[in-house]
Amino acid sequence: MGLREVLLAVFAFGALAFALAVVSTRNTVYAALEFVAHLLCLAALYCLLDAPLLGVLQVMVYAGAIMVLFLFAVMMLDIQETGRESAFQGPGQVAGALLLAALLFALLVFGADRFPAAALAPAAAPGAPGVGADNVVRVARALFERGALVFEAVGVLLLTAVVAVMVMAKRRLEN
Amino acid sequence: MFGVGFFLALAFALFAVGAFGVLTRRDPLVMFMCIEMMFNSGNLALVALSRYLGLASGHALVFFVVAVAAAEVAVGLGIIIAIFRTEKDVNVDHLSELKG
Amino acid sequence: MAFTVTVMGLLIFAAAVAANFAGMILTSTILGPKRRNSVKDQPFECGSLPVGPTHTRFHIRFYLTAILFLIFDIEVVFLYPFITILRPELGVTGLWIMGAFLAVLVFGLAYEWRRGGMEWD
Amino acid sequence: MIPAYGLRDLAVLGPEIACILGAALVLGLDMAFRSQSSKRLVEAAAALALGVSAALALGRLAAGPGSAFGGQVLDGAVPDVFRLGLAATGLLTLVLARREGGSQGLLHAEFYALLLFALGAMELITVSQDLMLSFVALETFSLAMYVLAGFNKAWHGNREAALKYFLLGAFAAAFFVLGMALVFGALGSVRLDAASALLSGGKLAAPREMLLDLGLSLCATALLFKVGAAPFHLWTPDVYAGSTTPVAYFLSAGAKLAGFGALLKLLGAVPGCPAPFPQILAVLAVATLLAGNLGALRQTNLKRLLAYSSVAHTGYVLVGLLGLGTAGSGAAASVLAYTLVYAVMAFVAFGLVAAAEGGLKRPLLLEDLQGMGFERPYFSLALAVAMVSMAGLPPTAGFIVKLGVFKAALDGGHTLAAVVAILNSVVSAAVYLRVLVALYMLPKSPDGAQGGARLSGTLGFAVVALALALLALGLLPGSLLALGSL
Repeated sequence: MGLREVLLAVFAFGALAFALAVVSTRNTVYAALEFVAHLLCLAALYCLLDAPLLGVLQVMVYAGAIMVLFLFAVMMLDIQETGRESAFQGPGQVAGALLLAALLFALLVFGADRFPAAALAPAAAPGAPGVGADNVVRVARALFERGALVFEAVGVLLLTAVVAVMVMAKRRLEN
Repeated sequence: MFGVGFFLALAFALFAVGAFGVLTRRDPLVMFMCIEMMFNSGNLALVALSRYLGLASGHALVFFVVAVAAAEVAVGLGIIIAIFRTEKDVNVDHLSELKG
Repeated sequence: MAFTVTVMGLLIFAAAVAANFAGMILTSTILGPKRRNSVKDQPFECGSLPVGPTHTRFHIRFYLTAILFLIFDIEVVFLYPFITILRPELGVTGLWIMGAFLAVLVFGLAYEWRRGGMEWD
Repeated sequence: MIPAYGLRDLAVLGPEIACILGAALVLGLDMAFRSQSSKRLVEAAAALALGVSAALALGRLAAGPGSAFGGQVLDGAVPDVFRLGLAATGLLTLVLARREGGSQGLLHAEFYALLLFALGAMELITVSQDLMLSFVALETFSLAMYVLAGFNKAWHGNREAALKYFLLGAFAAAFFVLGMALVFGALGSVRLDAASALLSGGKLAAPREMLLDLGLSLCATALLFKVGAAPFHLWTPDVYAGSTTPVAYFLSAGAKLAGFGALLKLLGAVPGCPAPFPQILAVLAVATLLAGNLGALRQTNLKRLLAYSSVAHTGYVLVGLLGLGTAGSGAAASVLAYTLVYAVMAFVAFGLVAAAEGGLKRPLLLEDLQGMGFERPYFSLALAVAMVSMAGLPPTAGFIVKLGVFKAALDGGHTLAAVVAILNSVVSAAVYLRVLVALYMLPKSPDGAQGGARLSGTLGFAVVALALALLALGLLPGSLLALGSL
């Protein structure tokens, strides 16, 4: 087992462990911080999986900006009130959800189980550079040469989000 | 050991954990974090499959998904905050006026 | 092997940071005098008395600013891969693509500005 | 190198671009003239954009199928009729919103802009061949709809509805992301045309095909949420009851058109659906029918009744979807016809609710309708036509389209689902009969609504015209049947 495998194991374990921590922690602030740790583990995994650009993206956008918004939201709400005695639904619903989640996991694993290595031949020719080589340029090509239309659609989505946020925030001006 | 199957299984596990969280938690902020966790499991699957297939186009998909998730977070937290500012309580179970 | 070399620097750095961090805390606990009294147990805030609850609620204007930051954060993230292939491959068409995207976002900025999303009061 | 996209590509997306530019125009007008007088201007601009969008969709229909942006977008007769229907639904929503008067307050421009953004994205998803593009479109109209659902400031309950709707919607969107990842794993791209080419050629190894099926099913799950199929229907009654009437109409009709347009694209890419999928769909369809019709039976609040009825109608359309993949079943046409006719029926029903609840401080109840039958004959007749059509009885358009979906399911070999759907029709007749009984047979309730229920202006004209259209289409179903030849 080389260094890469050790790191993969550590971060994969970390991602799963912090995910479980988010789900089980009562306090919202702690949950948010554990979620940040989860995201950082994922960023490390991306780097180890030859996607350095996505690792940076994950830190910049997810851990950096999205989680800041989450923490703002936590700070704007009364955290003493939330997450005390009623952090979870009743035991019946928890058991049901556990069953559902296990079923979902089993279904997905069962569905994907048959397909590993032998059947799913890599699309790239053998010996071709992996996704890590020249990663930024290759991602940029996929983004702007074939994905130009989606890119513009994302622009419209962001504009919609700005208008939507203004509606939610400015409502109080009228009252 | 760390083939594409491992990462797919990890992604599915994270997806299931997130789904469990959405169904059991009451705090909308934590529920929303769990939803983001499910989004991220899709991204992880995309990255692992891209590496396996040797196609960087999967990375471009992750770019778009992250941008979409950012927009969704902005609006979603806006909704949660707007409710809080009038209700002073964001426990989904107290939102019972509409039940039935 | 190449991978180990690439990551080794990062690992050594991380180990050094951790050692430094642990060392500073450890030395101050070992060497520092420990005399507890009621004044010392109070939270310290640069000489001023702490007033009010620790969890003060933020105003929503912070949130509006943060949203703007998020939107333009996304934009910057897209700009970086864009410039790497602008000159050799995308050319003028690429400028049109990015121009349209930026026009949409700047329109959003203008809208938020005009609607008072950036007023501090 | 960037492929050479040109005006020809943009022309295929003309209806969408008209909506987006219209939204920008609305916001721009609002920024330029911030005053009460700009209100009419904004309304006119939104109507203009939707009119242009409808005209362009009609032009695309006449021009025949066209592929654009390297095959990411492919229109054809069915998507073009969906786009036309969406633009028309948008115009009808404007008519309803006009009736509501200044309930959008200072935010009227944002209301119209979000409506136009949503419609543009909805039209886009019906022509998209690229799952990533579909996902962005899906999220755009979802975000707009979450906020529209919370647009009613008079009654704070609707914000809770917006929160519920949002959390469940985001939950469903996560399924789409994972599904997309699996499709990418199977194909190396997320293009539906690539999927159908590989599947029909039989060139895909069985395990990869399984991965592809799993991925497409997850994507379909997310879309089923959007159309309010069971078990994702839980949000509908609360959200409809909490929203303003125009928004409730838009959520029910618009989301159905867009969701089923996208589902037709998605499932159309899978020739001869793999074994478990149609069975699962059949179970969902039956569950949706039962949930909708049994739920509607208990309701006294008219908007909640219409919400459950909307769920039930989703069930009927799903039954029609079962025939997909069987040649000659006309499944796609039956789905198209049903959703279009539903949009008309729902407009008549919601329009009359809007007319009746004018000035009412509480939700409109069934007992408010009591004794209205002979007092307000036109109002009651129009409502009666809508109810008969929703129950699927002749001589209305609802009857014709219901026959279409039953036939599609029977031809597809889903006899059991078709039989359950027909039995459900009988149950649903009881639901709508309650409304008719209240209108014509029960005496006026002492604390019923007073003075409302006047049909006047644009809304009155549109409601009466469309109610007549429902009758006309039921008696002369030629144009509905013509959809089958598209």
